[in-house]
Amino acid sequence: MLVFNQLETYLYLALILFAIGLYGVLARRNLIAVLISVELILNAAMINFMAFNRFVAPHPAVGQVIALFIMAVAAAEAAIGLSIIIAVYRKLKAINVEQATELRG
Amino acid sequence: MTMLLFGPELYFLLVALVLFFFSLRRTPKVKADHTVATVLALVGFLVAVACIGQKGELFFKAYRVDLFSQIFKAALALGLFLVFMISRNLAGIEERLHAEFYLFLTTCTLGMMMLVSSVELLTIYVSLELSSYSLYILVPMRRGDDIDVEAGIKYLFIGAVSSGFMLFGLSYIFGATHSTYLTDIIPKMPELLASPIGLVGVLLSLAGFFFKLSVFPFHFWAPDVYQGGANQVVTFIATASKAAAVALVLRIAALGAGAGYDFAQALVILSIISMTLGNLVAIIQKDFKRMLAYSSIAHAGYVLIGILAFNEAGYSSAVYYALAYLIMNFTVFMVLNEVARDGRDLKIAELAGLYHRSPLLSMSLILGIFALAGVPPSIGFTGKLLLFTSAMNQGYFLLVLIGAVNGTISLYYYLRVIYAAYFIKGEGLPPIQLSWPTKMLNYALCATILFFGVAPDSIIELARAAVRTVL
Amino acid sequence: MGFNIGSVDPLFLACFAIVALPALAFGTIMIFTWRRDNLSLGISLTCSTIPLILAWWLFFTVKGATLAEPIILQVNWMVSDAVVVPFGFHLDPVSLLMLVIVATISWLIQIYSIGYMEGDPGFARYYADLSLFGMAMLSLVSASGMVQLFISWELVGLASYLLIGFWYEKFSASEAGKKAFVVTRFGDIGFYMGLVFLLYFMKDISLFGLGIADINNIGLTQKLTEAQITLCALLIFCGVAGKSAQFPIHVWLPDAMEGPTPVSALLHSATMVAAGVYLMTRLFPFFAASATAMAVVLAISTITLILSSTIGMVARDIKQVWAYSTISQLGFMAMGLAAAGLAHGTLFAGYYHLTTHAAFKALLFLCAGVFIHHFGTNDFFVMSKDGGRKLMIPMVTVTIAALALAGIFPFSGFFSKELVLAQLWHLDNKLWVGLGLFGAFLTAYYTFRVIFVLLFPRPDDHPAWQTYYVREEVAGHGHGAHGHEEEEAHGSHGHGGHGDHHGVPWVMAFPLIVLAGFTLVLGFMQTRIEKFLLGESHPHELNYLLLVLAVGCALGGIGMAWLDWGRARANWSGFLSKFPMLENFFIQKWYMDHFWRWFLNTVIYGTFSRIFTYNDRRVVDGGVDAVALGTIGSGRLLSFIQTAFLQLNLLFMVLVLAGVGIYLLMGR
Amino acid sequence: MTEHLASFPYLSCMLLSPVVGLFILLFLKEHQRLAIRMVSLVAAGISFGLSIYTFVSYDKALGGLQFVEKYQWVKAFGITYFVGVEGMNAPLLLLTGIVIFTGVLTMWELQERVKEYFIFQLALVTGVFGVFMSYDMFFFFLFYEIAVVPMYILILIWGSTRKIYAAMKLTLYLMAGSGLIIPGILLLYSSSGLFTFNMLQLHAVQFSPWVQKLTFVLMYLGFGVLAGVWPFHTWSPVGHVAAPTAVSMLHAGVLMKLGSFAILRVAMYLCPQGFQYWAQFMGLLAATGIVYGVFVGLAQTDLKYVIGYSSVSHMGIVGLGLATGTVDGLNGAVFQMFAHGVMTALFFSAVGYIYDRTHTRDIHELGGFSKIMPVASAFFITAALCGAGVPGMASFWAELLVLIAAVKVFPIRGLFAIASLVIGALFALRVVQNTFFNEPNPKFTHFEDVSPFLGLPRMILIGFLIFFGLFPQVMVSMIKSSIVPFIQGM
Repeated sequence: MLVFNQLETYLYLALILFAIGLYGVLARRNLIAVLISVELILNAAMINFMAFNRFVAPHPAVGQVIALFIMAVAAAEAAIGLSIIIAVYRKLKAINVEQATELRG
Repeated sequence: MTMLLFGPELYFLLVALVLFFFSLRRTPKVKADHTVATVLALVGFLVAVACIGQKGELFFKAYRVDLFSQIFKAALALGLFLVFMISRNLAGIEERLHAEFYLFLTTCTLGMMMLVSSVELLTIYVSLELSSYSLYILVPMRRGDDIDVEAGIKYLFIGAVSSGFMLFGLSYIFGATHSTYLTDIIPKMPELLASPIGLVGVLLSLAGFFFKLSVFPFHFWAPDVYQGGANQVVTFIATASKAAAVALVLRIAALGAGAGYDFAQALVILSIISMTLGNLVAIIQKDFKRMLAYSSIAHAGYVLIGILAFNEAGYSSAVYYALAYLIMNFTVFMVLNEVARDGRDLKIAELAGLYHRSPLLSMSLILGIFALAGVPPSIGFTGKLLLFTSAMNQGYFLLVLIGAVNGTISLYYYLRVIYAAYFIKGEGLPPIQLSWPTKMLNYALCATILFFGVAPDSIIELARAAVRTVL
Repeated sequence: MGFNIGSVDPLFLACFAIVALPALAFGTIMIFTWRRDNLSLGISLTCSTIPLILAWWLFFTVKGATLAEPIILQVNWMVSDAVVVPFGFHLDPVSLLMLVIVATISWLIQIYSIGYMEGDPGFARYYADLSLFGMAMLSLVSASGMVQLFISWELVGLASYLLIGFWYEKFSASEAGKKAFVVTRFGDIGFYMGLVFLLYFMKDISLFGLGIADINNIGLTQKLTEAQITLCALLIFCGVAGKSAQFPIHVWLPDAMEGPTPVSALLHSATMVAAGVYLMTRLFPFFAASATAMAVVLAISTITLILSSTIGMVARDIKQVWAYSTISQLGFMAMGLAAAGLAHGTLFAGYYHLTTHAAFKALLFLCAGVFIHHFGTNDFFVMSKDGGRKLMIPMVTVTIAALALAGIFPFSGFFSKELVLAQLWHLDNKLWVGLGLFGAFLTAYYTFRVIFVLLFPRPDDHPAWQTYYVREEVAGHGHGAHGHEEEEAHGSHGHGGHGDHHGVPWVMAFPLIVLAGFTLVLGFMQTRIEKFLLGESHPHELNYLLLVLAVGCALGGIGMAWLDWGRARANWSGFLSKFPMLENFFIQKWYMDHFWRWFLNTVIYGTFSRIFTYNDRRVVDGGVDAVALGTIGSGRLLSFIQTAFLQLNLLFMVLVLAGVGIYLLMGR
Repeated sequence: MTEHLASFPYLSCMLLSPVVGLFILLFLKEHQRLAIRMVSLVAAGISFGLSIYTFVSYDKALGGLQFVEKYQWVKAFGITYFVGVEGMNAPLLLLTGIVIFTGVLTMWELQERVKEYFIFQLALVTGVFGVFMSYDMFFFFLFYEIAVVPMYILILIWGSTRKIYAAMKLTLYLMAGSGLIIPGILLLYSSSGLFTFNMLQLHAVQFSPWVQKLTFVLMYLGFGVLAGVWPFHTWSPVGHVAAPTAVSMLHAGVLMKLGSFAILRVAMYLCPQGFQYWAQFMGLLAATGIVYGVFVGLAQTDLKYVIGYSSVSHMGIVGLGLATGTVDGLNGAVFQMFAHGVMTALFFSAVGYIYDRTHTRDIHELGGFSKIMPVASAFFITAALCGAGVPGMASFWAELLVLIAAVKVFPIRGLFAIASLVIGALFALRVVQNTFFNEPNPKFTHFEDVSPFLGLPRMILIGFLIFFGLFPQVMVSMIKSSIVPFIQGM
């Protein structure tokens, strides 16, 4: 049980999550998938905050508050992202990244 | 009573509400919206100027109101007002969306105003996102072909990823320093940077700020967004949001103040690459806005030079340059908007015959371009020289040398603009009629560019006073 | 140079007036009166008469000015740190005499030109140029410092440029003008370098601004080493050679005959070309200080003498003949001076020859001018056919002058030549005197070739004309044709002379008579002049052998000329036709012109200019353009970073960030 | 250096009268040709008059800086508005006055975009005056760039042959130069530790040798581009050819002097050791330029190209004079700046007159002009003779001084320089002969000669050339009065 009671575990967890998110962002061609991967990155950050708050931070609430804020912001981001993706779909009839390759140089 | 410190923000919140109600109307009243929005923005500018002297702290010290922040707030309000002024014919955006255009610009301004005052990580994050999201929405609003959504999507994702990085970084900083207040963090900087985790944290969190400033390698959005976005929106991004970004980076760069040689070197390299890359690529651009995008990347590099000095002179010159950049860049964009009445993308060649179509505009263009190119007697020249001076005082000889050479390179594409405007004959193009406010605006801008270029003392003193509060 | 007139002594004022008045005339005519012929003429004449009077006045009144202690009046013209340039006058017998000569002859020429140039479109400009020349020459003669002398020297060159190219519509004229200016400039640069070297060698130049006296002192007091003096002397001699048309840069003088004949008489025989020799006289002690230099000068002048007299033997343009004889006589003077320098003699011989030569050579040219003006041709064969000898005054005077030139007693040339030959005789190496005598022989020959042809015209069916027309092809590209062009150039009046064969206007006749008078008198003035120049005259013992030899050569030359050209059965072929190759060589003027033409076209234009131009276009400028193109290209290259593909951009961003991170982590 | 404050702001008036004229022009209408010309003429005239006044009433005996005006400008960065006159820059101010005044007269016949033309020209002149009179490096550089940049538009709109290429090349080249100058200036500024741009105060500082060497070479190259130092000269012939007459006058006449003056005023004055270190190099480039210019000019067929390359050669003489670092050399250099300025202005105005009529500058096409327009050709010939170094003209004295000084310091290069004078003569006479002598080209015989009014500016120029040719002492003593302390300070 000790494993769950130390900071490093959570940091590694967050790091892994971050890595997964990053991989998703770079690898997935589907815009929604990319959006989700971004959310993963945010979640990784959230875990960090919680972990630090739990183990090292003097003030108990800070991390949680931040986490809540991040959730809200992430939700807003998701909303905006989806709306834009829909717009993309309307115009390009696809939600693939390859579709959006007009602007270059 | 303390809420008065929050005056400008409150005011713009109010404006946002009003505009929100406008946006609910079934049948859009374009002219009315524009007039009201402009007037409100003007008033907002006045309010911000009125509050310039305020000092104080709000929200448990998470929010600091000082000269620095107030100056930038005034600048931002000014930027908003100017953008509204040139939004008279918003051909780039459908009528029914005009109200929302004003609304989101206002919210964006609000966000940035909060940004320049916030001294606490979470506050910074939230206000940053507030400003960014409004822009994310504004970019794809453009009417017409598909590039706008493409630009929007790229903007969104690059922005989202870098803000994700920033957040992740901030989490490490929080972990390493156990605090979210810059005031607590800054003293701990040295040992923070000594620890790998802190270093990674700072680095990652810089991503978010550099993204705003479009410093290499976070510049990828700029060209596409500039080209894809509606002209007025891009104008706002290119002026107000850049100023805010500079303010933000100034606040944060204080973090780097304690940093060691390597950290500064890293920044030096980034700044050199930014300006060189921006200038070189701008040379081959055909689209006017895209060219300006690359020039903005280069200018981000210049501003970084000032920030690198990590001292009062450097910061004050950076502030001076940010304000100057707002003015001169806006001048150019205003001309662009006037020439591209129908809201299309303007090729540089399409400036042809501008001299015959409207001498006044061509004069403004020439001044704006020369200011961007750093040719005297203009704010651009003075600002650049001050930046170089402060950097040289810190012994960055090579940096200054490269910066100066870059100035020459940049002149090439700036001169191409003037060449198009003054020399190519525009066959049969009608003269451009200007409304009297626009004329006034032209004169005002030219006067500003020249006057503060020759007599910069007042601005500089102001900037020094401001940065003293930051350091 | 602020000084108030009151404080200056009258002598200075007089000299200043001599120099300033012609300058004044030049300025006035050029700026104001260049459209008004007679007014300009008046101004110019006034401004040359007053200097004439003043010059004579000085000549008789100035006492106590000797070669050793000249009178030097000068003010500072320009004072920089180490370079000090005085403006002033160096009065000693040499300069006083030369002042008189120059003033007189140029005055006579101005008179003569009234008739000669009458009705020419550029009349006023002509007189302006003459005044400019007068000013320059007078200040050259009386200059107190080398820099001032050099300036006047250049101005003289300028004036001759303007006057030679006076009929500038004529290509050959403007070409000749250019040639004269550039070739003399070529020598002048040597002169310039010589001066600069002098300054360079004596470190304490701040002491003096290259005064004439100072330089001569260098010669006497061994301030510099022998080698240094030699170098400077030779460089300065380049200038002398340029002005006095010494080998190998004599080529400009024959072409200079493109100018109006009075000009040829004034500049290119009597005064300007003599300036070179004058300079040698001026700096005689300095030159004499270096035996080596003197030897070189002697050699060069001898070559010049022979070369030009041989060419003179085959030329058929009367002005050409006199031009080459001028060159040869200049060579002769230089020989005299050089020999004197080597044998520690005095400058008298050469200078005396200069004086006499000035008179009779001007006379020769003015007579030629009368003929040309009258018959509208330069070819003296044609002249004789048209009845040249019917013009009494010129015919008589030209004969007198010719006798003088040939060195026949009692004409002035005889005495001066004797002296020069005597100087040469004193040398250990008798080769020089031999060559001198040979030169005398040739001189007599070609001079009397002209005279006899003029005196004894042939009927048109005479066999002589065959050889004449045969020669036409060979000498075709000589200067046979110029006379006609000159006619066309100042068209209207020339042919007016035809019909009546006695009409020589008095303005043209008067100078002839005056000069003829000088030619006769000057010879007997020898001792007076020597006394005036050197302070004392040592009656040098008559060297009978030399005397006989000299007269013999002269008479031999005349006799030869009689056989070839004079006697009734002479077929005008000349003894040279026995050696066709040699003759052709002379007709081609020893190929000197060809050489210089080749040098200019191939070396200057063809090589240096081409190479430099190519380098400028391709290498230097090309390099600049290459940099610009490179910049643009790199921009195009870098623009590929901005791919249209979102995730590639993100990847790039992440990688850079990672890179920076690693750099920082490693850095610690 | 002693400073004597001005009783009346002469220099500021000299500087501001073009600016004021410029602003008046802004509010005139394009079609009010006469008014526009008069305004610019008056503006130029005032500056001209003041420049003469300062030249005449400068007290040589007193020496030092006179007519000084000094105002605190930017406290934070130690920038002061600091202008003054000494023997070194008085001639150049005079030169600028002459050239701008005659330049306005020369462009009197301009028909196209008159208003703008004079606006830009006045702007340019302001810059030139500013550079010559400022003693604060910030303003020095500010004015320097003001003087350089309007060229782009002036050439682009009113220029002729290959103007697009030429304008871009010229501007970029010169700006690249200033790209080197900025670091140089700032290096001095920062390493002085005084936080002042005031040259006199910086002069008092003993900079470390490497700073001096580095700064000097940066500034020498940077300013050298404008001074047409070989091998950075290629912009100048192209630019002169493309530029309209008065601009060529200003540019070859005055702007190139900015470069050499700046080398003297800033680089040599502030980094004497750096100068000592690079002097040989300077001398080498200068001598090469002298020889090179004449040879290349010999092969040109376009009148303006010929003049352009002669400028390269003559500016080489200036450079050589500077490189000697002796009083004579510097006197000669400054004198040559003045003489060459007037001479080239005369050249270009004469050529411009002919070109405006015939629309060709090819010396083979032209010919016999001294018959068609004697006065115009007289002007050109005078300039050509002056260029060939004929005595009696100002430039002869300058060359004399420089060459004598040069031979003393570097004999071989000096000799090459002297030898090139022959080619110089050949080169001038070749042009004169082809253009003005021989048979007139029938195409051009109908053109009328220079009218007295248009002749006036040329006469003024010739007048100055000959005046200083006859009375060099006036100029030399003036220059000397500041060169001597300058050398002692080095």
